[in-house]
Amino acid sequence: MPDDHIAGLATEQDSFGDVEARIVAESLVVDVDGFEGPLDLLLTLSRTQKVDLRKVSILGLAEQYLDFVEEAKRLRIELAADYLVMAAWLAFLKSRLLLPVDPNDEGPSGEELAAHLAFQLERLEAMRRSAARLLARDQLGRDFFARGQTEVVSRKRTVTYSATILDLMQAYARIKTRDDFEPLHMKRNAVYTMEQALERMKGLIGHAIEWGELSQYLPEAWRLDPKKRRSATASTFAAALELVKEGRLEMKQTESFAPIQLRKK
Amino acid sequence: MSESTEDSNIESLFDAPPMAEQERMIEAILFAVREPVTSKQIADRLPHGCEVPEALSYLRKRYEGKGVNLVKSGDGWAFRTAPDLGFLMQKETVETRKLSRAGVETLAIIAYHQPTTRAEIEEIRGVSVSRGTLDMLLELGWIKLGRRRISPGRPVTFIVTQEFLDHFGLETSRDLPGIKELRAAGILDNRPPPGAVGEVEDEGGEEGRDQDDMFE
Amino acid sequence: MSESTEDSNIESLFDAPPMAEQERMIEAILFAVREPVTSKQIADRLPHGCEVPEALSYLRKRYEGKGVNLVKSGDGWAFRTAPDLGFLMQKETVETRKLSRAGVETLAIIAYHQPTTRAEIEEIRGVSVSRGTLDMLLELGWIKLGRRRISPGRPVTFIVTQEFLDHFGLETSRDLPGIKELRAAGILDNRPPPGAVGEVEDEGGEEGRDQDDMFE
Repeated sequence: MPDDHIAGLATEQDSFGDVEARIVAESLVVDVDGFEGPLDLLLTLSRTQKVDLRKVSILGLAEQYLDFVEEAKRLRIELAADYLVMAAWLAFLKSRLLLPVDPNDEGPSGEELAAHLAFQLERLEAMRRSAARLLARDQLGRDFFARGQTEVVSRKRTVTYSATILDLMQAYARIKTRDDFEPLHMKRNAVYTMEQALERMKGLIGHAIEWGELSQYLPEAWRLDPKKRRSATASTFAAALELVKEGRLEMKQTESFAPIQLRKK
Repeated sequence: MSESTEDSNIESLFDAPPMAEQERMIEAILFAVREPVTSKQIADRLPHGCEVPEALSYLRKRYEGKGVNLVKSGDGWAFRTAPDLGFLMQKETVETRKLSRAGVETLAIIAYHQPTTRAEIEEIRGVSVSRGTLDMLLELGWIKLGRRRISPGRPVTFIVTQEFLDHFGLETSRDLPGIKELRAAGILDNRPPPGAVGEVEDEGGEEGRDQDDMFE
Repeated sequence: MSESTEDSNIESLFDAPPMAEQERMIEAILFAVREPVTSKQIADRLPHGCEVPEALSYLRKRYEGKGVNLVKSGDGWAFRTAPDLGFLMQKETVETRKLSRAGVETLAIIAYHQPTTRAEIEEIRGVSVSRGTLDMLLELGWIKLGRRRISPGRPVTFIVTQEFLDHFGLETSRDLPGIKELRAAGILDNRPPPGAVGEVEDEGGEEGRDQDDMFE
């Protein structure tokens, strides 16, 4: 019986007869197309009981659903997480319905849970029927019509500007999320480039006859804000290395994490 | 314009035109436009002192059973062709893209449960509202934002529009097919799942307590 | 098929509907079609055997002296509002233009952040706001001046108006959904540029049922 349901999921799985087809079928990862979520699947299963939705056996339904999930597992059909969550919940419901009531138990009874599920199914069904009835109504532009010609009587022209609530919300969202999609790049205004540092250092090293700390060479405006300070320190250090390479500067550090010192060579 | 019109304008400040004339005026106003016009909008255009509701009811009666009818949708009034004559207008039919099942169901849920939140729509359908569904319904002008729900998280609600009523030829949303029966049967009750005391919509708490903390 | 139905089918091929019905049909056609319609075009749409000229003359008589008249223009027939009521239609010629992007964005920021100053709008948009944009929104009646901000310089603030709320179908500006809600409802168009990662992860599962899902 569960095979019927599975077969309903994916047409590729019609021929379970020969082994090859079965292997192919089993290696397929099928999502549960055609069903709009676990509740929809439950509603479909409940129709197989061929009773009024109000008289549907929730216990029976839970079993049908669990069989379905078992069968899907056996066929290695990958079920979306919400189907598995529903399965776990139905297994719990089933145990609540079958086991004697524990008087110390605080949670809702199995019957209450079952009644709510029945209500949800009935409501979904009712909404489906209502949607169909709504669409079956006469519709503007299909069954009845508005005036084809609207009249321009007066020459007086007013200009109005149109914008919809959707335009408004999308515009706002666009502004507020603009930053989310910027490719990763640094905010330029917080970056002190090595070129800048090199330029500055070249002007300063002429006076660096004594050993002096690297931090003294940071530009005034880049000393307070930690972000700026970090950037300026890094580029000044890199610039200093560059000048050492060129033989114009000496650097030393007495021990790890001690201040870096430099002077003119 | 000529003097005579000015005179009659001045007169109209004091005396409303006779009922038959009011009826004619409303007829002309409603005929000239496609969209439903509210009684208030009509009254704003008519001379002072007109009895718009009364004139409308005469007009409606006059068009009863004719090829064109005066219909009410929401607050608005509009002339529409009689639905039984739709077959004559096939050339005028606008091909609208068919709404998907998700779209139609979402629309129905909003219409029957309004004002309703996205969480409630999801609870009823048992799946999350997919991207583009509400978007499309908003774009069609069939739904709009209602008041925020006064519950934790103050979630946004959705309601149907006058355009929706106009499109489906409904006078009010109380005229939705079967809504009385559904209400009587308790289907439209907001029944929280048992044991879910104090549990809130999933938008809850995250957002929107105040305009200020609504961002980010 | 039973004989009786066949009979009636055959009959209807030969018998035109009663005159009152023909009148109704023509009424509906003339109402719904965009341009004036000739008698021949009318006859082509009606069942075989209709007496179009006769029905038209009845219809014309019915509308005589009413707010709307049946008139002949060129070869075609059309409904026109009575010439003496033209003054009622003055507000009808409205040209609609789309609000510019700057306009929409500025309006959105005011709606979400009101009361807000020009400097704040500029900070959020990241570009300067031209005088013209604010002027236009003021002229449209969608924004107005709020209280001055109690801060250095006492800058002017802007807030949205009742007209704005009416136009956008909102009860209060607090009903506008926040960014998270927009995103959750799928209204927020946040397709990242190619190559960008993260951020959209949370919508991942739904992505597949995108927009397409709305239509069959």
